Amino acid sequence: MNRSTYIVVGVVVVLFLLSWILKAVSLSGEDHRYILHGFLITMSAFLTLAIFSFLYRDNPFYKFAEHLFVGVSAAFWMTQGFWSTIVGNLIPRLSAGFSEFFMVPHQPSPWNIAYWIPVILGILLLMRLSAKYGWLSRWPLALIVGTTAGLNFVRYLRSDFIVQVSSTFVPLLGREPHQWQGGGAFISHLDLSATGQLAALLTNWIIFLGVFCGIVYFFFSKEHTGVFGRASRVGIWVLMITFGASFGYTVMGRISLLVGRVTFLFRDWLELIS
Amino acid sequence: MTFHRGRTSSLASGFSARLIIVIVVIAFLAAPAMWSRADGPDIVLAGSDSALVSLAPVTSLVAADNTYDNGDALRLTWVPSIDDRLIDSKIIGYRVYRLAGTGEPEAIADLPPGSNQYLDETVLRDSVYSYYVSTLSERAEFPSNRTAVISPQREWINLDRGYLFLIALAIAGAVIYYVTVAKRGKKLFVRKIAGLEAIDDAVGRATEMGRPVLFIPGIHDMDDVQTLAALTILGRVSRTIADYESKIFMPVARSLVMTAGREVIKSSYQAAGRPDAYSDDMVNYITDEQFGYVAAVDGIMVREKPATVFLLGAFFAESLILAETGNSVGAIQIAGTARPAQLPFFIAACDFTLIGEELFAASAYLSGEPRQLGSLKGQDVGKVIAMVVIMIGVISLTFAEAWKIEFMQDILDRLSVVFSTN
Amino acid sequence: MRQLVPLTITFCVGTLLIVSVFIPPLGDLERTFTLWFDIIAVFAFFLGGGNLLRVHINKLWRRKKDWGFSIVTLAGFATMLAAGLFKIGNPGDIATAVDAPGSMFYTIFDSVVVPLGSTMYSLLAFFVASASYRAFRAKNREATLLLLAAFIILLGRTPFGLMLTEWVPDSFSLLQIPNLAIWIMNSPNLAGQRAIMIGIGLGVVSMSLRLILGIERSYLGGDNA
Amino acid sequence: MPDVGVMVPLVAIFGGLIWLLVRAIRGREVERRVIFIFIFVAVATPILFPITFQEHATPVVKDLFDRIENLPPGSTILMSFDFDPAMAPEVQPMANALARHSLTREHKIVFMCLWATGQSLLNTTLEYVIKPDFPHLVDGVDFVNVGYKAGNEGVLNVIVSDFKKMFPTDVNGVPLDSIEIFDKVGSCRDFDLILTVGGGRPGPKEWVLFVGDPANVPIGAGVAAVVAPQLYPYYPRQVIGILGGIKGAAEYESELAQTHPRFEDMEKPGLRMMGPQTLAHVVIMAFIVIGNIAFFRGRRGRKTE
Repeated sequence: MNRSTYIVVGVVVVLFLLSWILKAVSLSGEDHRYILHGFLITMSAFLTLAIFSFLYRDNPFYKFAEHLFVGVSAAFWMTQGFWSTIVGNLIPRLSAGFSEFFMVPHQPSPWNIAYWIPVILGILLLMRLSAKYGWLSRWPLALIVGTTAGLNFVRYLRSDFIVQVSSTFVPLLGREPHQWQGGGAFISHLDLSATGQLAALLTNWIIFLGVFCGIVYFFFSKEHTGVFGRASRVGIWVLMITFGASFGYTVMGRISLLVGRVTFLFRDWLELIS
Repeated sequence: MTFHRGRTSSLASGFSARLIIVIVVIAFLAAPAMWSRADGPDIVLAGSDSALVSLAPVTSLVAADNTYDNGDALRLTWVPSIDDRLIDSKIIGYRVYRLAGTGEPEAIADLPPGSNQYLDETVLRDSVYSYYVSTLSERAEFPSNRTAVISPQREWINLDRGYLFLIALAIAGAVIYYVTVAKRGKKLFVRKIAGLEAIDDAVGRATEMGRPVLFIPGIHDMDDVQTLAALTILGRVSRTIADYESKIFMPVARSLVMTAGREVIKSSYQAAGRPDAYSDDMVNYITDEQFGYVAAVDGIMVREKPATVFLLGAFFAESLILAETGNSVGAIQIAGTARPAQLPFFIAACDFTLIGEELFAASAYLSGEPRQLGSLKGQDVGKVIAMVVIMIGVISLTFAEAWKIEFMQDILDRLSVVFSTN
Repeated sequence: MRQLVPLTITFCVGTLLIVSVFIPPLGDLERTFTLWFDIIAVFAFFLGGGNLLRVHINKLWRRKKDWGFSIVTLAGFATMLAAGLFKIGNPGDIATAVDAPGSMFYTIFDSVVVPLGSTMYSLLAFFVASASYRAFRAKNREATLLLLAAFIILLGRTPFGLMLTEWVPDSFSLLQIPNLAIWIMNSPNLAGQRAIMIGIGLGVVSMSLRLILGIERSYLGGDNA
Repeated sequence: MPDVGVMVPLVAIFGGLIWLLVRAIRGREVERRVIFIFIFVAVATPILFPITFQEHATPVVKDLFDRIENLPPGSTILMSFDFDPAMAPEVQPMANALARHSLTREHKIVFMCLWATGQSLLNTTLEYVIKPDFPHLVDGVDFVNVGYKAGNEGVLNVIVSDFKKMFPTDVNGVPLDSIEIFDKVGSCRDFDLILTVGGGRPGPKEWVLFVGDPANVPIGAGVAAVVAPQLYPYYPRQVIGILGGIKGAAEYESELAQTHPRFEDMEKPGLRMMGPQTLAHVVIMAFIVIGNIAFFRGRRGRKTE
């Protein structure tokens, strides 16, 4: 750290204190814990600015915010895991005494003995710390890999394969209520509404051909040449339109996030707008 | 026709109406003979002068075992009361009563008008039950006949999922078939996947530049199959890194992934004959918090300036934050995820992107081992199945809709049954 | 032995869970194994948390670069852990939720984790801009399609989209940019998403099989270990 | 003074963009930090000094507007608030604009909610929009608030045939039978229009399936942007118009202010929130154009070297 860094840090600390005092004064009318709340709002604001400063480049303020974030949030999730899984799910099944201590309802059942298995496997996992018995930690990992593979096999087969295949059955020549109303009406109703015959048909054709060629693109065991290569080419085009469209569609949501943070700074902290 | 699963919806509106129903129920239970006098002062709504109207009870009430369960549900079906109409209906709903063995009737659910079935999931195997359903008006109940007694049965095999089983068997069979074919030594062709071809170069680049390789396995835990895919790729990548004597750094968002990641890298270093070069510091747990993890990884990227960044696994909103920061430090980035919503961002900001299925195929492809390549060929059989089914489905639906051809409609119906999920 | 036991465990558990889908009495296994997973994951917290402490204490002890910031991490970690485990400042007794409003745990979460998290999240607004500047260039046919689709959708979300195409008669309203944007989302976008998902479904099935059958064992150190 | 506050950043943004464009024509790339500054200014300026862009109503919004505009005065409209505080920033502006429009056309409104959380948001609209804007209107005569009833789709199933069965009184405990509006309203079928504002379940889709279709009542919907695409297939037969996301709200507010000059100065949160969005979108699109120009100029430069 050189001298200018010290000066910058000093100025920021002074600004922080100033903001705290001003905020507390401004809150003192309506809030009896104005000193604490003034501090909390000032801190939230400075942490927000610290993160934004990363856009310029890495700096001590960002490092501070980052390190604080990591420490606090790691403890946050560990505590949540302790209260919800250990106290909420494990203890009621294994121990009446502890259940009473933590004031959770005990759930006796002859099958509860099975819940010692994850406990034992959990302890085996901790064997990782031992040089000699470290290999034992592979057993719980093997159980987890088996669980994930087994559960996802059917889950994805259903939701990503069967459902998507069957929802691609589309009529290519129209259906009720898109009855044939003559050539003029067919061409001129090019709109989004359900009456737009040509648009509806176009949609169905694109869904059918797009899915078909998209699948062709993913083929591994066939060289993408000839007709097959052309279909795969169309598949890539469809994927590219998909990616471009989804990207563009997301922008609005992302801007809203920034609007939210800037509004916090201008309204809750600086009180520039109401 | 709505189907309700054990959910009680409050139908009686306001306290007074509810009170009336309670009184009516008591009156009904106590003395059925009181019916004719049921419009006595006790149960007439203040300010209302209409007399009690009689409503038809539900008919054809049948209780049956819910099929293909562990014997813990019974299914009731009935024909709604003939007074249950869309407009000007006097019916405010139906109430289901259950009698366990020879016990007292117990109200177990209130259903809205128009209901014609109910699934009771609060029964025990080997107990006997009977039911009746009351038609509710504002002020009275009109019970149906009781069902015959029934007890829930346990089934050992879910025949409803027969087609699911067949589809699973077809695809799994194809995979296993090609695995064995490949094992016997038949050469199988697999096309080039650009992102994977680039891995060796990317790792080599890191070695030349003397900078580390950063491996991000997504932010989900080991219960996400994408994380497993990332770890299998890590197995191949870290082997290359060990051979090239590059450095790898892997910050993770889950403790379990840290443990597994260390196991993978350690084994790869052992396999490469350099067990002493491995250190636990290669893999570090940061925090479970999505954006806390992102903040830390962004910091690592700008401070360590990795030459190569792998972003493989389950990614959410952070995909673009990580990829843009990685890009700003000039790293070669190879990304892959099976989350369609995040693929656009990887496509935009990374040098190579493994799209969906390619992520799962990557490890097999990299191994170059015949059995693994065989499984990729098996997957393609699944694709052929999908294409053929889509083709038949589209053609039959098109013909059935456009020219009302019965035979095509039959094909479509059959196909829809096979490709339905339950 | 060191590979055989884990491979056997994976095989048995994986097969059992696939079969349980078709056998109603085993229907509860999914929930049980998910819970087992959660419990093992909590044990892993000891390793993760221990590692976090080790790394930062080490950094502090050896006075490595940026060691000062490790104090911040350690202090934040210790404070939050104490606040959560002892439910400091929680209203009511031990049975109240750990994140009940008014508790120290909740206050820290609300004024540290929430603003930091949402600001980190909001950086995306900047990164979508820099990524679109760099990536949406008409380098070849594929990139041009990517660019066009994104541009039409972006234009459709501003008033200028309609302004530019208001002259299009209503019977061809699909060609007005806001409607065209919706149509792209509903048609080609849907087709692409579906093709990707069908591929993913097959990829997961095949990879699960490779793991269960022990063909894929690179996560155990490859085939030569 | 806000005019200067608006002008300076706007001139800075567009001047800067033109300068970057000129640089791009010479084949120079833009540094990413410059892009970041543009985005920040484009988002922050309209928050500090509200900038609104004239929105033109797309047909799907215009249809709903015209329906409310053209109903004979005194028509009865049912309006349901089916959302929670998280969704409110996006959909409450629509609810406010629709309520204002209906009341200024002298329609009678019956307010209700299918979400428990909708009740307090409904009160916000009554308290901060209707009371100040329409001080002469009387609760119970010109509009009625019947509040929330539990039961989700079950509620819809009942009110489609008998409204008073589900809602015997309004929130103040006044029996609906004694309220004039309900003299001619027995079921949902008797409303001239149903407006549903929401985005979750139950929401617009359930209104269409459980009420609009069986009772054949026209339905207009205001929905969060993420669910809007799912509603389009119902338009225009089952749903006569859709306001999708903040943009839909902004278009409606714009249309309302144009047709009814008394609303020119009203709060227009939809239009105001579109300010940062529009500017940011324009900036991003400008950078895409600049990027392409720089790319082609740069490539040509390399070729000639």
